[in-house]
Amino acid sequence: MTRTSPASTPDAAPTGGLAGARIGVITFPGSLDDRDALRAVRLAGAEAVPLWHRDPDLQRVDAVVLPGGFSYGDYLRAGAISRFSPIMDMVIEGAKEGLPVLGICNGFQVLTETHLLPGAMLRNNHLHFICRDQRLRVENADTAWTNAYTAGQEISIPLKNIDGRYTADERTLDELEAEGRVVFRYVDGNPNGSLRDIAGITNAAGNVVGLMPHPEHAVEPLVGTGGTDGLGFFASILKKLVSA
Amino acid sequence: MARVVVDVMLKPEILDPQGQAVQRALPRLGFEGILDVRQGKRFELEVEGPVDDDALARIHKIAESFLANTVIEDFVVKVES
Amino acid sequence: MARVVVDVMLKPEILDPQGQAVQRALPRLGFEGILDVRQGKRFELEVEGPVDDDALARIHKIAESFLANTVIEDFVVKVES
Amino acid sequence: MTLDTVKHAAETPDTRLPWAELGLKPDEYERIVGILGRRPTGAELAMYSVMWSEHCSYKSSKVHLRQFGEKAPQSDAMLVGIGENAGVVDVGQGYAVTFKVESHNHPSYIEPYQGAATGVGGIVRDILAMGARPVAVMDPLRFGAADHPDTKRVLPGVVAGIGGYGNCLGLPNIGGEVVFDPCYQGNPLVNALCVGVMKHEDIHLAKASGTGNKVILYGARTGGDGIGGVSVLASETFDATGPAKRPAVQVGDPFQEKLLIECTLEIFAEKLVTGIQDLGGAGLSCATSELASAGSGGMRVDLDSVPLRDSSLSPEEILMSESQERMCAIVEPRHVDRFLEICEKWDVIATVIGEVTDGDRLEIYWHGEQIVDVPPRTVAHEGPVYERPYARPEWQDALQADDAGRLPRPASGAELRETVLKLVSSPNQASKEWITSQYDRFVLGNTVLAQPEDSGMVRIDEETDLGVAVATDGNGRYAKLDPYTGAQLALAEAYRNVAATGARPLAVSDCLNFGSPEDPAVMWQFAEATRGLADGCLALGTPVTGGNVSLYNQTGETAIHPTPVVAVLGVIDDVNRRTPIAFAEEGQLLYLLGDTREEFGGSAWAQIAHDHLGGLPPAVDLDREKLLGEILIAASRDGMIDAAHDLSDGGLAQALTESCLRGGNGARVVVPDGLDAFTLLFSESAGRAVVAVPRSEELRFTDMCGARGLPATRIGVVDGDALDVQGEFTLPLAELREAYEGTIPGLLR
Ligand SMILES: Nc1ncnc2c1ncn2[C@@H]1O[C@H](COP(=O)(O)OP(=O)(O)O)[C@@H](O)[C@H]1O
Ligand SMILES: [Mg+2]
Repeated sequence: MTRTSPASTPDAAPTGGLAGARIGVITFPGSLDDRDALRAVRLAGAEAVPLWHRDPDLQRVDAVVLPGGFSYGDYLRAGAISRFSPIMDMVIEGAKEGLPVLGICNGFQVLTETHLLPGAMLRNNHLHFICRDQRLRVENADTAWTNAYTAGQEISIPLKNIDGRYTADERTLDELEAEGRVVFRYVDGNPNGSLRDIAGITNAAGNVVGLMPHPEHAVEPLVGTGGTDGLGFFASILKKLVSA
Repeated sequence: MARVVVDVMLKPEILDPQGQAVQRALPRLGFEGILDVRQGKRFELEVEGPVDDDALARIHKIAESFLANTVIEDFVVKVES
Repeated sequence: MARVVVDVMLKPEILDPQGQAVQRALPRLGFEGILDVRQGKRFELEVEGPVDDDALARIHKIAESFLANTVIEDFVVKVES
Repeated sequence: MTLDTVKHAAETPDTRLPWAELGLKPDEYERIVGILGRRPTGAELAMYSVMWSEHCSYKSSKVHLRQFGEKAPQSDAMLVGIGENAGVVDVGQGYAVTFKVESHNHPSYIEPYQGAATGVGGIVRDILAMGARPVAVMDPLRFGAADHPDTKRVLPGVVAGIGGYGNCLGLPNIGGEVVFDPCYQGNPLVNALCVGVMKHEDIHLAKASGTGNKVILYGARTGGDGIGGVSVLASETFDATGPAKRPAVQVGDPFQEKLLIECTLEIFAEKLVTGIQDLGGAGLSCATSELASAGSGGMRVDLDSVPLRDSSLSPEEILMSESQERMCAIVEPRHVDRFLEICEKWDVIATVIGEVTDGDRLEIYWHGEQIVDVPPRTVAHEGPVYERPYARPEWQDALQADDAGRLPRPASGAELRETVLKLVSSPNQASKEWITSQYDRFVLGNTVLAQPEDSGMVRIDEETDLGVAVATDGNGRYAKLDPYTGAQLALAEAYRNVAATGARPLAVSDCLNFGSPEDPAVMWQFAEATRGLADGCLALGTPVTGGNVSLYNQTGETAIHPTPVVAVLGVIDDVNRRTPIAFAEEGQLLYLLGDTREEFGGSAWAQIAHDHLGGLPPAVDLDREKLLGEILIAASRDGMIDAAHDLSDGGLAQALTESCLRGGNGARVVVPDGLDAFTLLFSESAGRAVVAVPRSEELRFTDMCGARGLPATRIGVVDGDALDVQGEFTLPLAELREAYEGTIPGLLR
């Protein structure tokens, strides 16, 4: 039997990328925004490679996106079960060696559960799921996933989650701030009680980035909120990969 | 001040998707020999004054009318020593 | 077959909006005198075979690496009689 | 206890069975004995009782629902009609769309979260069973008075349940309704709609054919969920505890359903399935009997092989269990291995539980003994049909005579201003953002329009930008005044909402929520509403493709308002051409399309200002609706308008408020000759919309309206940051926004 990709629809089939960059999107059971992430990668001009959580290898991709959704239903804790998927061992290993990894929403939650990123995600302080267009400030435009933005730039992309409250102890928070590892901050109101308005962070090396809002939902003028502020994520990684 | 604990669990006949998800994950993590997992809620209440029969009766009421959804959940009230 | 319980609670310094929501609602429902409420999780594990030190050590491992996220949560393992 | 086998039943004709407790009437039981030529076994009785319940058999409504077929307009779009899990409509480019709305009213009152959640789960499986990928959901909801304490229990639970299930499933929520009225106090209405998309060749049907083909049950294990639920649901002895000790409540597992969807679509893609049916109400009883009944042969099922969550279940209970997230497929033997392999990939449990036989009986075995031996049609399709007596209630005349035109009206500009604020801050008219922001509307990346637009719209082809739009509407107040007209008004409004976004209306689904069919007055409402809807669909050329009936929505003698909820689906060739409601460009001209008459019966104004319900609802002119639709669609296609908003409850005042706030721009309005400000702002005449026309398009647009005979009245311009009705009042947008957006959070916080 050949491996059947989870999104076995034509739109998810690998397509040749302009830059020859291959960007993988991992589907866990219960991933929801995997097709959207694949689409965003394609729109940015890279080759989109669907990866399945049980895959034995990463198929030589140059970067990995952990998409949004409710992997394993978010039962137990968001991201807690998928972090033990076979493919995550390779992602963790690769990330430590510099493989660019972007965790969006549930993907961010998986990254904190693996401790590739510090802290943890808790239930929103108002206890509700919240879906809205969210303004963010890009605090760090030097990471693999944000170099197409400028520091201080404000962007709008959709936010949608129930477990989005970023938490870490004071020492960790201070460290993140001091090292410039807070990548995104909520502006115009904190939507969930995240400490220090943190919406996204990076590891020390800048190759692993996680954030709660969804850049992959802001890549076409027609759908979603109608903005394209999310395209910069995918432009950033392409720039990074091409210049590498 | 004393602590009273209310444990709320889904009734045995009710589907517990969360517990099932945990149980199914365990063998993958290398843990065998866990036959069943149920996941419920634990409430820790700090009570003002003595935890006498009257207080316990009130907490029972709270548990029954509010902390537990007795359509699908059972609960137990315990005084923590 | 024996039952082992793992209680998982948010660390005291972490904000617990679920517990707070419960606490805030209580006076409205006519219940006074509850000073604080924390909400956590309770796992009931049915264990195959005897619950000896070895089994408990394994369950401790499960709790530490999986059932609780020790960045934000504490846990306690108890054998239910 | 000895097993009640078929053999045993034949030998013990005098054993008394609890048929009455299971909701069967004496003559219904006699019919079962007649069909079988002996008394039924316990398992057979379980199947018949649940399948012959109102909920499954439509025994009270069937004679009326027939009109939807008999009066169906000629439509080339219809690929699969009423009778299947959901109707299927051709939307061009080889695509087909299926959609359906269903109720989960009673369960949502008992357990709001799980009731609503499993309502979403159930309708999604219906759509999946047709061969389609579910692409969106909607949720028309009705609750008791907004400030009633029980609404604070039911509403947050229902909303959390719909969100909890739909969000986790990854389906965008693209619209719905939230209505408050004391008449729904003990009977909230939780309707759920799902839309699915497939290629024509992927359409699947629920039938078991091909002797030797395997019956595969897959998905969740079977537990004691909702046993008796179905008969309890629809029976007159509605009781929260249910008949047995088993829970009447089903708990949903959206994660399991997500796996079921992906797994099933992969199975479809490899063409491994001959027939398929979801398990919903009546569980295996329904799935096996319907599959066998629609097929060519019989079916043999071995109940021992059903994977159980609770090993103490009896065979009757296994047959009646309503455990969620299960499907049943008919698979050729050569495909079974591959089928199971795909299930294994998705961690979905799948088990062969039987096979298609060359007989004509449905036979079910337990521990090797035969416990069911029935002609499947008699269970699934030949249940009792009632011609329930109906009569126009004697209070109807008095109600209609109580004309809303006599109510005192606001006299000054200041009073008009106050009335607008009061209107838009009333729970029914206020922003539903607090609710809809708890739903993911972006997932799947194809949402073109969602709340608060006139209809939800999703792109279904990324290459060609083909899309579909859906709107649901219903107005119980109108239907109470006149059920025939009320149903047509619901249809007209949904049709108009779809057209307002630029999509061409194609087909209809409906959920008919009524009181007890045993009350002749309720039955008359039902008969009138179905007649109105069928006539309306014929006139508009949009066939009913399927729907759902929910009866016994009443507490004691008091029924809910008759509430037909109508969903209209439309197609748009290029979603880039969609028309939003927002007034986005200052300087654009506002035109009111249609005729505004003094029509206040059942209006939001009458309710809010006077707590009044009486008179006649607005008149319906379906030819006019059609014309208005054509104009709106043409204007969208040819880029003549930048915004459109249909007028319905709350009239122009409400529509202007929504369009201004959405676009962040004010409007300067001039009361046209021949109309007074009050009527202009608050009348609820049907067949109307307000549009924003770029100045460069004005001539072209008015020429088109003139040529086609649609009244188009220039009423003002998009301008400033206030709603300014010249000579009457000015309402700053900030004040308007506070009124419009503050109410629901305030009530539910
Ligand atoms: N329960 C709900 N779920 C999702 N969307 C909703 C819900 N209730 C209302 N909406 C959306 O809010 C908007 C306004 O609702 P409504 O005033 O009922 O619209 P209309 O009068 O045009 O039918 C619409 O876009 C509708 O789809
Ligand atoms: Mg509308």
